[in-house]
Amino acid sequence: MTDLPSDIGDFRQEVRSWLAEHLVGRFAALVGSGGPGREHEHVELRTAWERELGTGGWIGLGWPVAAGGRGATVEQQVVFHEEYARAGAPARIGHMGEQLAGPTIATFGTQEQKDRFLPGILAGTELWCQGYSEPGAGSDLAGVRTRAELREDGWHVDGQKVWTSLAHLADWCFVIARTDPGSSRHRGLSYLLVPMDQPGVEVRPIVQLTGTSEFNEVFFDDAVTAADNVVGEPGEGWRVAMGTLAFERGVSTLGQQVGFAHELEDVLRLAQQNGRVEDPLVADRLVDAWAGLQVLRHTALRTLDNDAASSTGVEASVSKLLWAPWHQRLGELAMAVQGPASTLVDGADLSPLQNLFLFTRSDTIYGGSNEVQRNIIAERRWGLPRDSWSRS
Amino acid sequence: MTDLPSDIGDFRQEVRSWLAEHLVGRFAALVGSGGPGREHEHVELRTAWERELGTGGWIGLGWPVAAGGRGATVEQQVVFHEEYARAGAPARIGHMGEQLAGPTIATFGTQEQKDRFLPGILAGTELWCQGYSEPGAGSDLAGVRTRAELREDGWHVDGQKVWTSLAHLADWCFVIARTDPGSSRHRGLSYLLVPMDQPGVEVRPIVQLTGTSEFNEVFFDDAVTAADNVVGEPGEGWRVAMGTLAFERGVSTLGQQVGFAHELEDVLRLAQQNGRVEDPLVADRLVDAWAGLQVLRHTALRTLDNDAASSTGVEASVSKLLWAPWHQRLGELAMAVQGPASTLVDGADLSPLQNLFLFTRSDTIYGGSNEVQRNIIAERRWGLPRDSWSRS
Amino acid sequence: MTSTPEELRELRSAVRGFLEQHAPARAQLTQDATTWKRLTEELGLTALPVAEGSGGAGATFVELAVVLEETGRSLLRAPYLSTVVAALVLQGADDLLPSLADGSAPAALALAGSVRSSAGRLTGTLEQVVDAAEAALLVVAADDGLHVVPRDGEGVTVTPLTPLDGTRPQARVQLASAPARVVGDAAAAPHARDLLHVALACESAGAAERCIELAVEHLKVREQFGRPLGSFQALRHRVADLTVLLEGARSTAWYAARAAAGLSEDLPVVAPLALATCAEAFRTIAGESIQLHGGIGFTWEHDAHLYFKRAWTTALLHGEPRTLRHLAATRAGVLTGGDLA
Amino acid sequence: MTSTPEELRELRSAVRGFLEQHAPARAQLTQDATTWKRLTEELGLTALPVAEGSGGAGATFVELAVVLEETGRSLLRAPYLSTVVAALVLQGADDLLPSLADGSAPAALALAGSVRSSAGRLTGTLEQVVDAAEAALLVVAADDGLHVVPRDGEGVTVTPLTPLDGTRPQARVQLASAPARVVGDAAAAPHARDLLHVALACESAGAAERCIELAVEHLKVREQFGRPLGSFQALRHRVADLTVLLEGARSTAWYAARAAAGLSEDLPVVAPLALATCAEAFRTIAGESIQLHGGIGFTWEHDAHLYFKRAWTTALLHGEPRTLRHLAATRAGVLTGGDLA
Repeated sequence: MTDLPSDIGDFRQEVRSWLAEHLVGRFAALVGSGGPGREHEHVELRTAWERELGTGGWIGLGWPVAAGGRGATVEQQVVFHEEYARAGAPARIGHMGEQLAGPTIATFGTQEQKDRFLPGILAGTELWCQGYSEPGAGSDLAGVRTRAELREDGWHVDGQKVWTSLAHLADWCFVIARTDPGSSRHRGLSYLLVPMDQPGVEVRPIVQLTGTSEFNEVFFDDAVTAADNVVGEPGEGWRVAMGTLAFERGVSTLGQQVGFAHELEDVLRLAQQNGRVEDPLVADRLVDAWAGLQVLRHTALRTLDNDAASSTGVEASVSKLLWAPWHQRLGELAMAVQGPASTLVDGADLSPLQNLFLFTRSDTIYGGSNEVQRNIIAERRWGLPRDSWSRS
Repeated sequence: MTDLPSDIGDFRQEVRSWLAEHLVGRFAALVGSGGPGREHEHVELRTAWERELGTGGWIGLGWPVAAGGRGATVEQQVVFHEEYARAGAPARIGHMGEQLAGPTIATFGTQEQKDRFLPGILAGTELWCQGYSEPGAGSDLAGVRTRAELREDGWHVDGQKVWTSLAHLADWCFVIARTDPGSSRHRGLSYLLVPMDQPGVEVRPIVQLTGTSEFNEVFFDDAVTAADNVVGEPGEGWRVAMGTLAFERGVSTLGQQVGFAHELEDVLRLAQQNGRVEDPLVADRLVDAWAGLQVLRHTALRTLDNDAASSTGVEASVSKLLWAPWHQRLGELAMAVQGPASTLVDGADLSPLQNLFLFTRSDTIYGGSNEVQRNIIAERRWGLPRDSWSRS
Repeated sequence: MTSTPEELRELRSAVRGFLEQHAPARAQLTQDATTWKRLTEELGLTALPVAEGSGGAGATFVELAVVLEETGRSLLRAPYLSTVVAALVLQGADDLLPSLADGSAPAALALAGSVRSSAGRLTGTLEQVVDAAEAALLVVAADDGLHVVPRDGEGVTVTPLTPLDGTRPQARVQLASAPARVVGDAAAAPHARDLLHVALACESAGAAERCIELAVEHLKVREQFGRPLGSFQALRHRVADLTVLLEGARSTAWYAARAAAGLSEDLPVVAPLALATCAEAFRTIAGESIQLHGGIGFTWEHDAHLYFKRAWTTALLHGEPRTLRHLAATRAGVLTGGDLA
Repeated sequence: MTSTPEELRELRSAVRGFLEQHAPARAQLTQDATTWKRLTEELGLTALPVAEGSGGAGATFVELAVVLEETGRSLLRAPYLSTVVAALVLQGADDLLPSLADGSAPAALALAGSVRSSAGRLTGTLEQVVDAAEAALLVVAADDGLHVVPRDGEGVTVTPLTPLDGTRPQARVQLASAPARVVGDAAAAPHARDLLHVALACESAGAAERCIELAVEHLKVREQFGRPLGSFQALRHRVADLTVLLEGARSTAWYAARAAAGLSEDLPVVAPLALATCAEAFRTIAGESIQLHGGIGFTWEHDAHLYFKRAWTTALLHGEPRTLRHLAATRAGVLTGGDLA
């Protein structure tokens, strides 16, 4: 892995020591847990671990100091993710707050909103979920039909969101809702912060092809949130949401790659154990998987690097189209390495590799499907004629 | 290969004997010659071989007896192509006449046209080329701009065709031209038979990325053909042309696969000779190539078989999308098997494998590009909403 | 029996009509004894490959291929494929055929495992045998040839397992000096495997076609960005590519079925080739079908995952496509010989 | 020298402007001495990697990467890549550097072949050496390390060959007891190869991007079925997929260039990985670019084939992508070790 200049050696040592001291005791059970398709693992303990990270000052590492973060350099963030990975620390349960809600509030929010929400995120005590996708809208964010109306006691929200991960754990949801009834497409939307613990919010798990439920439907039936809980001006939700999506890249990608590397290690170890690595065609696929992971990593580092050639503005879409199919192929490879036994379920639960295999079918669909990402790249990078999808 | 019931054993023996007796002497030089990217090889001798085939009664094998053919069964045609392949007989130079012009005239033509044109095709003495594609139209047949006007002395043709293979050898060209000046798309087109040997026709070779010229541009500058030389009614050219395209499948595909099998054999032989076959990853690609050829063959046989489940009407498009990318990959594999030396040209000409590699880039473009074939399949097989390409 | 194209169409239509009504894919996560009874007794489908003299219809693999495409299409949970392949394998054992023909004694094919034969008794374990718990007869490949063992016989232990593909039961079969009847020599086992592979190829082709149909239905109905999804060219072209994959694969199944029916002599080559091609096409198509469905394709309630799991199970349980393709090529002498044409 | 992003942009812009005007891809089928002269003397590009004390600019591989992307973009026919990699390899040989820096003594890299070294003399044949006929110095990998041999020296025979890629000369180099000067030990040869691979990776990334640009320009202008081709979603999505391939590849080149500049210590792993990734992306993109151009892309007069031939030559001449990827994985201990993260 990267050997960066020695001036951040101290920081690396600091991360390493902290993890060595804290990922022990009851938290030792978390090593290697969580991640896509496995979000149901050790949920309570991972919630506690989030608070532990908060106490240690590791949440919001890259946030500006003014926002309560540590203002760490990109190199330091990279080091943190590397060491976090080396230690086998679990997949984060607070990333929706740290990576999306927090930066959005810090960028577009009022001082009161910052004071109210950022500390909970940084402490790991308040968890967030994302209210974007809808049953009829899918990848078409501008097609949301969830409505919100400002009355005397605050915003009243009605509608349905779908594919909302971790909604059953979240304290808050950032919701895109239509606040101008006569508006269409991406005009007249607002970005609202809605508390989850109220009668007007119902979370129903979606049973996925894995038989488990990572994702949820969230029903807002006259849910209420204070009038102040709109980020940006009412009607400016599209701009704020696009800003949020822009945060969804870069360093967080390196965090995601932690999980990928662990999964690949599991597949490699299995292939070594059962001898399939001796089959040149299997070895070739394993090498491809490893090489693909390096491509993901180098791409993330390049995106983070200021010296890199001018940004093309489609880094997030490129990253998604690199990692989602890669991850799906890794799942397929895991099955091939395991062989015929992979078609059996041992006990009540799917094995981690089976989970990987099945769950990764969603990677290319959620968070902007492959197709939507391709539209974005063709249009923004190359100026190829717009499709109606993005017509306003 | 197929071992069909013994009742056609006599026929197999007949083909085998004829080839053994005739593919000798001066024709022995033709063994393994011709085919895509190599149409410039032994042109004169292959023209003579076409006449030899005609004399032997092998042209129009599957044509109805009424049209002058032998009315052979599909099984017999298959046997002919198999034996033709086994003998290493050269790629045909008369296939535009036998497979396209002939059947079209036999189906849509007048008795006078049949009497005039079919014998020359069957004897191998008159060669044909196809005047469909145009510089501005490409795969969009309905967009042709070549015009023809009926005057007292016949049709006067003006316009430009492109990607016309064997035009410099052909005696006749079947041309799609717009005969109703006010018409658009596929209305107002006519299917004309135009003699090539006249001042109004100029054939200019297109220099391809191979450095050679298989294809031509054909310029019609007040070219003239007799008023009778229109197939079907004037203005019905689209229907006739579509009928012609429908012939472009089936048994002729098996003839094409003859050449493919020879090429694959060359690649396999090279891999055995230089030891690359010992590399499991190369062996895997060789096996894939062989398997792909079997898929092509089984698909062709199934299309020909009357017992096969109901036709889907897109067999020709499916076949094109199977063979063109397969052939392209074979060219790439040929380079990999040859290794670094494949990047050098030995002598004045490209090697057959280099030719294969470079020439197959056109396979996915000409004769209806991959993209056009996909449109056809989506629309005709599945009724997915029409694209503007096929709107009339 | 040589069916006309019209007869084959009628057979297909009858089987499809029955399965659509009584055994849709959705219902295949649970066993249904009634369906098996009607399938065998009313429609007589298990009798198809059995000789007329033994209570069968004397059909060939050409007819069987049509039925198997349809059972694949509905992901039928029943020991149908196992039983009809067993009937072909046991053509010499006249006394066993009537109960295979009338469906009263379904069979399972235990062809992959290490089983020793000694003095008429078999010993060994077969880890993952499809339909074993549902069968009355086990066709077992041992070191000296093919045997038949009654599922409830002495020394036979059948332990049901939990398959990822809930529409296709698997069980572990342990044989401890189990009395067995010889039904074929050493050459019979690979032949049985070839027939099984052709049957699975036909089934996979039928199932794969259904996956595309489901996706196309979705694309026509579902709107996004104000237009039906099917009007987006990128999705239409994907469907076209899947169609090409399907038709190529189906051609290999078609050809292999004809070889299994004795219409050509290259069964040992084309059987593994057909399964390799069809299983690979099926799993690609089933995966793409989920993608074309979007989020709904990822839910338990939608059928897409049933096809996906069947596809991957087929491709992993009976030899990976790549392995089968190499087997076919080896049998054809591709890498060692010279002549292809 | 550590350049700021702004300085790197200016460097790129200057090189691109020069090459677009004086050395467009179209013109690269013939040698042009003037271009080399201006490239080296006016722009000082060969001086970039040479230390300031030896007449150079003391730049790192980070700056070089920018220039190589641009020379790749225009398929520059000149011994530029060979010469600057040689300059890095020969960092210890101070007396040789000034003539490398000013372009008066271009170099060629003869790193793949079987050459024996004995008493200061080299014997052996290097079959396909890029730029050998155009070079003044040959950097030769022999069994005991790296050597420098004057191209016109005793015992050296250089025979120009006809390359498929007419923009990149190749020659056979035969050494018959040719006097040579040692410039590195046994470890120097693989290091030189790593640097060459990084340079080729950067070049390929630049060329691949140009292929997409050409295709996009065509798609915007060319109409079919009454609309610009670029309005067809299937084609737009293809362009997007190629872009993803390009950006992933370019990231590996970017990272490898930084490793070559000493910013990380994993050059032996990332150098072959970067070339594997970039060469593979380049040849895929160059092939698809022909397809996106339609018939015109298949003609000699269009540039598309020049890129296609360069791409395949790169991928075949310096180790196939698959081979290089395995080399990288072996060096990283992927299949034998445990820890990746």
